[in-house]
Amino acid sequence: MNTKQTNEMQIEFDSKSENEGFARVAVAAFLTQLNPTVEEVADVKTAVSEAVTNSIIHGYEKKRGKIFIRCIMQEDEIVVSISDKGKGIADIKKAMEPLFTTKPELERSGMGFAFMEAFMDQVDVISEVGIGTTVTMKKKIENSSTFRVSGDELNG
Amino acid sequence: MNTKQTNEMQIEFDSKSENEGFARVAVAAFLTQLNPTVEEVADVKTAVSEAVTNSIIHGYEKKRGKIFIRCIMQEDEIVVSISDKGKGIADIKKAMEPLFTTKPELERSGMGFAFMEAFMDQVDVISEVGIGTTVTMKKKIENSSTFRVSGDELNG
Amino acid sequence: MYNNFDVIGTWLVIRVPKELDHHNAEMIRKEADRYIERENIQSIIFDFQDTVFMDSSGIGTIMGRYKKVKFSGGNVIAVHTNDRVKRIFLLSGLNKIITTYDEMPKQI
Amino acid sequence: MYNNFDVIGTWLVIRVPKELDHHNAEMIRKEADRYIERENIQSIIFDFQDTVFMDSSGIGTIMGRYKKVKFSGGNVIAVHTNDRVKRIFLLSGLNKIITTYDEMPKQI
Ligand SMILES: Nc1ncnc2c1ncn2[C@@H]1O[C@H](COP(=O)(O)OP(=O)(O)O)[C@@H](O)[C@H]1O
Ligand SMILES: Nc1ncnc2c1ncn2[C@@H]1O[C@H](COP(=O)(O)OP(=O)(O)O)[C@@H](O)[C@H]1O
Repeated sequence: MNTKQTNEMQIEFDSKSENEGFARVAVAAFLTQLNPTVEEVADVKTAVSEAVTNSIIHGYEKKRGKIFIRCIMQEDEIVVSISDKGKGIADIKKAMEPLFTTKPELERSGMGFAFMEAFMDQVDVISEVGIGTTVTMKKKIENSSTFRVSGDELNG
Repeated sequence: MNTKQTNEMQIEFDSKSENEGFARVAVAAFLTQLNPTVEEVADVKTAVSEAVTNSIIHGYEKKRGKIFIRCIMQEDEIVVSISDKGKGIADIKKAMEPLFTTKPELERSGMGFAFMEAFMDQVDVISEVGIGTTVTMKKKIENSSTFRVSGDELNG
Repeated sequence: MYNNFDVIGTWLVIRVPKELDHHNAEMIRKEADRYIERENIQSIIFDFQDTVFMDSSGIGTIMGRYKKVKFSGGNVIAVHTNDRVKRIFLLSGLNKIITTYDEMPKQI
Repeated sequence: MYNNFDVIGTWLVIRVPKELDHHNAEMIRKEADRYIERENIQSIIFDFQDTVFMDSSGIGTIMGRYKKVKFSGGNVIAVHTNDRVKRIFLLSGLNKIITTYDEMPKQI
């Protein structure tokens, strides 16, 4: 393991919808060190937003709880884990099917996991009913970008 | 205590100078919920940057360690605590004097604490030699801003 | 309170905020449905001029409004969609039922 | 590698990055001193055109370069300083030794 090249952060925050924007901007701000393209930043932000929203809506069902994000960068790869201690998922395979949702009344599209998979290289879900859910996503950043996204320039 | 109006987050990250930008953007992204002016966002970012830089340079003296940020918003006030488990400060009063620095060879200006005090309403320092330092800063956000800073629009 | 709504004849124009996530989607849903109930709204324009972020929550919101006005023969279109928004429309299949326009169509 | 440096006669123009914090200040310091040693630099212009963030680390960097060229009779100025940068200059007392210009002075 090349420890010189790793960098790590963790965030913990309340499961309020107001924090969805905070969560994805924080991860994006951390990611900028890998010199990502605007497109790669948008991909990671979208995936983070999906997982955090799921923890709020499905994990805690709008009750107050804590959401945990862990981010590790090693070489040119970012690994983001998003966890909750919420209700958990009984059938993960089914949950990950596009268009499947248990909350159609909240106008969920059932595309959350599909988006995570479309925008990240790898998505793994660990969940236990009554204990909680952890979604771990990985993405290689090409690092050949001419449009470097700088420190706080996180639009898009 | 009005629990409806509080919101809380915590961050933990490696004491690398690359993370200074991440730290201040993360706090700024959290702060946007209070509807701050562009100026207020810049004030908080500067104060956070000063405290985080101090933990890296003075607390850990560039060795690897963890920096902790805790942010609480209650009503119209943000409270930010920045902690390290670094070398600590022997004489806090002296350390807080403008222009005082123990690292002139690193071109420190000795203005870090002066800036924190200028940009925030209140700054409290708790420190113990060999144990670490916690800087707690408070600021009321006026919430009468016409130029609302939105989600990821964190320039300046 | 998010109030970027405009009624032009029987059209409701919804100016989508900078970020269309779950948090903002809920506000838009409530406000839009109030307009649809109170005014004589037949069709809806989602204007993405200012939008730089959208996730799958936005799809639910657009689909939900589509179902509402479709029922009474109305239509939903999206204008000023940037590449990112178009990609989300494509990925979700939303582009099959909602036409996107780079510019506001002349007839409105 | 941060390479927005320009030599105009005996002036070194340093294009300050978007964010002048401790991390970037260290890069600028190293690179600037390499120029000062190798080229015949008398005076320095810090160009803040692109800069939206600056903290006290930037003050140390500017002061440090000031001391270097002052010794040999040189000068340091700052151009394109926005309100935020001006406020930092004022708070730190830097404005007493470094003149700031909204535009690049004609003679350069
Ligand atoms: N963190 C979570 N906790 C509990 N259930 C979850 C979680 N994330 C996803 N799910 C379940 O998986 C389903 C599919 O999720 P997703 O593809 O994101 O679609 P949507 O959020 O639109 O329902 C959800 O409807 C929910 O039943
Ligand atoms: N987190 C910390 N750990 C240990 N010492 C610190 C810490 N923060 C500040 N100090 C001490 O306080 C002094 C003054 O800090 P400051 O006003 O920020 O100026 P500067 O960082 O430019 O030295 C520092 O030089 C250092 O000796």
